[in-house]
Amino acid sequence: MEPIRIAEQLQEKFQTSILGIDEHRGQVTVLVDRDVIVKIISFLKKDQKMNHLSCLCGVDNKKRKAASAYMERFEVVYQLYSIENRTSLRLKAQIPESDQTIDSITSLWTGANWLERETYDLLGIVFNNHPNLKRILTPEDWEGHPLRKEYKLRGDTEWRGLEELKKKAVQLQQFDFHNASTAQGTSSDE
Amino acid sequence: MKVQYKPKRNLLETIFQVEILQGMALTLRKMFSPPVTRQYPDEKPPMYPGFRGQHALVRDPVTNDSKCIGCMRCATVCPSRCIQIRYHDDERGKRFVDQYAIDVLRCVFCGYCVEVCPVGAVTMTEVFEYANYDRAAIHYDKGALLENWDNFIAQTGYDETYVNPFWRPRGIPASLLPASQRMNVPDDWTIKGQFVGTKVRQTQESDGSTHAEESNV
Amino acid sequence: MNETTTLDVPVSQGDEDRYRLKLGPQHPATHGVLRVDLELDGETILDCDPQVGYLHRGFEKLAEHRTYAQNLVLTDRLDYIAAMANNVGYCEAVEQLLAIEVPERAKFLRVMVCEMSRLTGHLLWLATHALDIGAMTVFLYCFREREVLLELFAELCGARLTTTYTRLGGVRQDVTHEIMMKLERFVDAFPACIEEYETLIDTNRIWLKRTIGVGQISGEKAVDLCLTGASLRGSGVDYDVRKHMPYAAYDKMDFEIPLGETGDTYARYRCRMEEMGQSNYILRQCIEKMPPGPIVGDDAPDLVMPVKPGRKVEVDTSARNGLIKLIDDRDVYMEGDIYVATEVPKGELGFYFISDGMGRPYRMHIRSPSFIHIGALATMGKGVMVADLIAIIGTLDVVLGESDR
Amino acid sequence: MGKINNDLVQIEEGISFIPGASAIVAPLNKIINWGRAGSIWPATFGLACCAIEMMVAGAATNDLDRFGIIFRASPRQADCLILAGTITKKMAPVIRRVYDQMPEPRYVIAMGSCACTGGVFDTYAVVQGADEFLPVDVYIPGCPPRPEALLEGLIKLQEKIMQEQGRWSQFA
Amino acid sequence: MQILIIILQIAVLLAVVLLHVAYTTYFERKIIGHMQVRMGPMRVGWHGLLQPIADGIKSFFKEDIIPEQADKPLFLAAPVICLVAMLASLAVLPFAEGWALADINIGLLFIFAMSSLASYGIILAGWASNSKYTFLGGLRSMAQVISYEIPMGLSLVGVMMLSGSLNLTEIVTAQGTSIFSIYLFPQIIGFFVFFIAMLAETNRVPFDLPEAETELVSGYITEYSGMRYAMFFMAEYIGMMVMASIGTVCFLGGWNGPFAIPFFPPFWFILKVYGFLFLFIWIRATLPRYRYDQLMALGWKLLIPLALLNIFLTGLFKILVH
Repeated sequence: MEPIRIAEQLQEKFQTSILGIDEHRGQVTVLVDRDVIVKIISFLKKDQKMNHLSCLCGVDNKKRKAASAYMERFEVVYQLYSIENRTSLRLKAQIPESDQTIDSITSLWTGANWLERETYDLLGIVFNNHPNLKRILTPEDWEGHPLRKEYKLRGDTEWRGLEELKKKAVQLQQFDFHNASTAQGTSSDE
Repeated sequence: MKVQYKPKRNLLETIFQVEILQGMALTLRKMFSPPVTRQYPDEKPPMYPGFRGQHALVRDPVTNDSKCIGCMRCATVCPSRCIQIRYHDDERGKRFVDQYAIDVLRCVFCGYCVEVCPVGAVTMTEVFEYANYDRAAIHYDKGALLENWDNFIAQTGYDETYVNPFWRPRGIPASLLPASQRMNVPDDWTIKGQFVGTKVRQTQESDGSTHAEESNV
Repeated sequence: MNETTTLDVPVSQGDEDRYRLKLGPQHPATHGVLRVDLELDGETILDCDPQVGYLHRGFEKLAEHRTYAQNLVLTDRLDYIAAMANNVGYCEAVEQLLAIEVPERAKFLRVMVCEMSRLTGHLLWLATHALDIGAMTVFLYCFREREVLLELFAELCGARLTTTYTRLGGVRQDVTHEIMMKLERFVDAFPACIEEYETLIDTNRIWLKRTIGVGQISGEKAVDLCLTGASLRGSGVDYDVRKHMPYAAYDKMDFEIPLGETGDTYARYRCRMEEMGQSNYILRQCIEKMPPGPIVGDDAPDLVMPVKPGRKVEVDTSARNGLIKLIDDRDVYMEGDIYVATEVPKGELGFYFISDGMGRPYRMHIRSPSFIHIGALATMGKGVMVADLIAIIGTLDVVLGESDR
Repeated sequence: MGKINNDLVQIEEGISFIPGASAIVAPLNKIINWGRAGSIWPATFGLACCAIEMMVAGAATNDLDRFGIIFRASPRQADCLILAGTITKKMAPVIRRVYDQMPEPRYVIAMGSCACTGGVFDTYAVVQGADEFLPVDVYIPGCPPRPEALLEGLIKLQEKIMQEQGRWSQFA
Repeated sequence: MQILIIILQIAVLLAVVLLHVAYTTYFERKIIGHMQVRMGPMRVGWHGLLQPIADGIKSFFKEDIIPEQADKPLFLAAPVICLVAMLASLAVLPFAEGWALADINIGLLFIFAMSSLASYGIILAGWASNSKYTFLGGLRSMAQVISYEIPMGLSLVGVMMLSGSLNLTEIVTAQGTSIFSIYLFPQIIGFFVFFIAMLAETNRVPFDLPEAETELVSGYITEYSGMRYAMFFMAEYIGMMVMASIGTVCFLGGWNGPFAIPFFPPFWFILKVYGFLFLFIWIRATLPRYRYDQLMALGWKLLIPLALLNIFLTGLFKILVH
């Protein structure tokens, strides 16, 4: 079935929960309400055989020029693909800044577990009912969510672990074996 | 296409460990075949023109200085922002480059700077042996970069006609190139001399006609 | 097909026999900097918790601060074993986003380098996988062939690993006659090399014992874990992006997708070995079918200047690079988003772009197969032995640079 | 020493070898340095892209074994730490711990742009240069360096070891 | 005077064996290198001939780290136990007629005892280092050595039955009546079992689980550095030589050869041991590694029944002949 047909079918079935349908370069995007995201995706998975979750990621819309009326601070993008029918569909769920939560789809795909953890780590979007929502890419005591637009490229504050490490490195210098010629300054160690 | 699964082995092969003996025969055979090792410090690896190695500024034989015009294209395109250029314009609008420094330890050797240079001033040489004990020694300023060029020319025996494939990529019709990049290049760099698939060539020859794009050039 | 994913190993109750082992990040079998927290009872793994992020370099954040052309350089460092495939994947995505035409010859060249890098990737996989299981000679033999391909890359584009070969709208360098002659020689010799590896391990009883039935997953489970690439095809699911959504010149190539049945380590091993043969066959077709013509399209964008939409750029040939010729009425960087997948040696590499009309991607998300494969390790690693876990890490073919980004 | 020098096989300056007796005549310092330079065992420690080139350097074409270099999996038996790849902040404490586990004398080679300065990854997650927390002996530029460049760096390290004086204890 | 001569003999034997150990490592690297189409050591000395000496010097002057959490006395004792046990078993080996340091009646049993003792060193090393990798390595080693002692002992029972002695010299002399004056052909099953058990006893590929590099880092020697590591290393190689010597003595006819070599009687013995060592190295270059439970299964389910079958057949043979 054509992706656009599927989108129309979705609109018939879920009516108000579908906020809009968009087509760009042949790829169909459906804007959906975040409250019914699990229902919609399980419908797609069961009835439309969209059994492959290609991609799941979050977007911070803070600095984006508004292209759509339904632009909230964050959005989560699901890229689904049907291996049998060879069709793909993109879903987008908007998440307001005031309540940064969305339901987890780990019940549908075990593989979504890590993708959601990554989104939480980098953007701070909380997934409800997630079995193990911890930081994954950054250290556990990291501050801030790097992919948010207000986060600077070089980081806002230095990670505590690295500062401790630098202190430790200075302390541990006393245990090094010294090279006599280095002490005289003939070699350029460090 | 289904892949072949577990190979069958009969009892005799199992008892006499045939597949293990085959493997051992292979390793024994290899023991007496010549090794493929290149004895590095004595034997250098083959280098090809256009290898992205140590940076250099081309020394212009006329002015004995670099060709750089200070257009800042290389500094702009550099993904790791490792090129620093200082220049001043005189009252007539002519631009003088005072300093051209590359922090080589930050460089990612993508070759973009060489590629975008409109005058062929900066290049990457085939030299790759410049490890150092000192981090500051691998931060090249303009003098060091010019020196790198001299060393490179002296080492490899290229002369002024040296063409870097990054300045003048192969397979581009000369008509698309700006005047400064229409250098003299070997035949197989041009679109006429390019490699064409063996079957395609056969059909072309049997048709007796040259390809349309070729005749355009 | 076996439905269970874990082996049925009797586990003693009570905590006194259990202990925790942190495998990695500095461990010879973790292919870089993967850490796996294990809970062990003797040698049996009760709980397996992979930890990644030790190579997290802020890729996606950095991409938002660089132009499209500069981000191409970053993709080399993504899956550094097969950088060419990443280059191609990135360029295919950006070209679709910006609607840039690619000439025919460039498409063939892309297929060629893609398959060469698939060979390098699979050879490295075989080398490390065999080394993990203890066959050290296969490692050396694989690297012998891999070296030939890397030297060909060096001759083609000037670097062995981080190639930066493709450009938006084409590729950077044309092949020379010498490169194609060398490649042809390689293509002729390579089937014999595959036979050599197979002599050492393919029927070896120890290899069979270590791989058959290890890390077995059914097709449904593999789809549930979002696996792609040979890890999925080993379980019999026919999904290859090259066939499903052909990019570059793959629709003009004749090749088959090897499928396993049992979904164990041996099936995945066979799949990849067959894939090497198919890649070799595609390379031969590239040598035969390479069409003449330019390698860069007429409307390829400039490397340097990110051009804002609507702004017309004059074609000033004296100061501008010859590759650049912008068509005046085309708005260069449109708004919108796109997801484009390509098949890299590890699986499905997807790029999700959002462009907001600037010269930089507003958001670049990379769907990296390795990341998802390591996530599957948590499921596959339960109930097996430590030695099997090593084999499973090997068979999933992960590379941490791609996983952590 | 002058008289018997005729029978000796000169290996390097200051070190001689008595044929047939498998004995070596040399000043102690020289001979220790020679031994150390002749068998640098790096820890198997790959971080990122450069690790692949490091593996290539160990493989058949370049063969690090020619220099007496074999990779040891355990840092306790290693003499040299080759930092091959990007050092992220999460990884830095681990690297330091591996370094601390190595017995003296130990050496560090920073291979590639990322390990030397952070390279292109000037981001929140990457340490800008290994020398922020480790004493680096040799810097090898390149991204990644050719395997031969790694060999050249190791030869540079050997030269450095040969010039050392009495690196025997922490009180020297 | 007698004691002085014995001490001198011991010293000569140790020097020769340790030099052999050093150069076995060199030849191992060379042979494996060439099998892997590379070269092996080339640059330290002519064709890398001084490589083991450089390794030794470096190890000797390396810092000796004792982990803080380790059980210090045991940690220090473990490599010594390992090395001494292996060296002690050299005493009973007959290199030629009358060339054994101690030609005792229970030579074979003594060697078994000593090689089991060496495994104590491994277990202690694994325990005392207080690290999980070493502990796992120690455990694996313990299980492996215990399970493979049995098939090994059983495989040699056939030899004992044929020769009617445990004395190594007598075993060699007894072989003079056999086919080609070696026990290889009448004891072919025994040899097969012995060979596999020998690989397992010395922790060589495909049974190198205790120090499996890709699984347990370096197994039980993970925490050892410098000279203590070198001691384990030496013990391992001496173990290889001892096992090769037993194989030579029991199955290949010891010092007997097609023709006698004047002035140097151990010539054939040494040649056969070299052959065994080459086989060790050759197998290391070819085969992958077993899994731990498969190794156990192989030992208990295949080798022990085979060894028992061998004993039965040998007994049958003896009854039929006499």
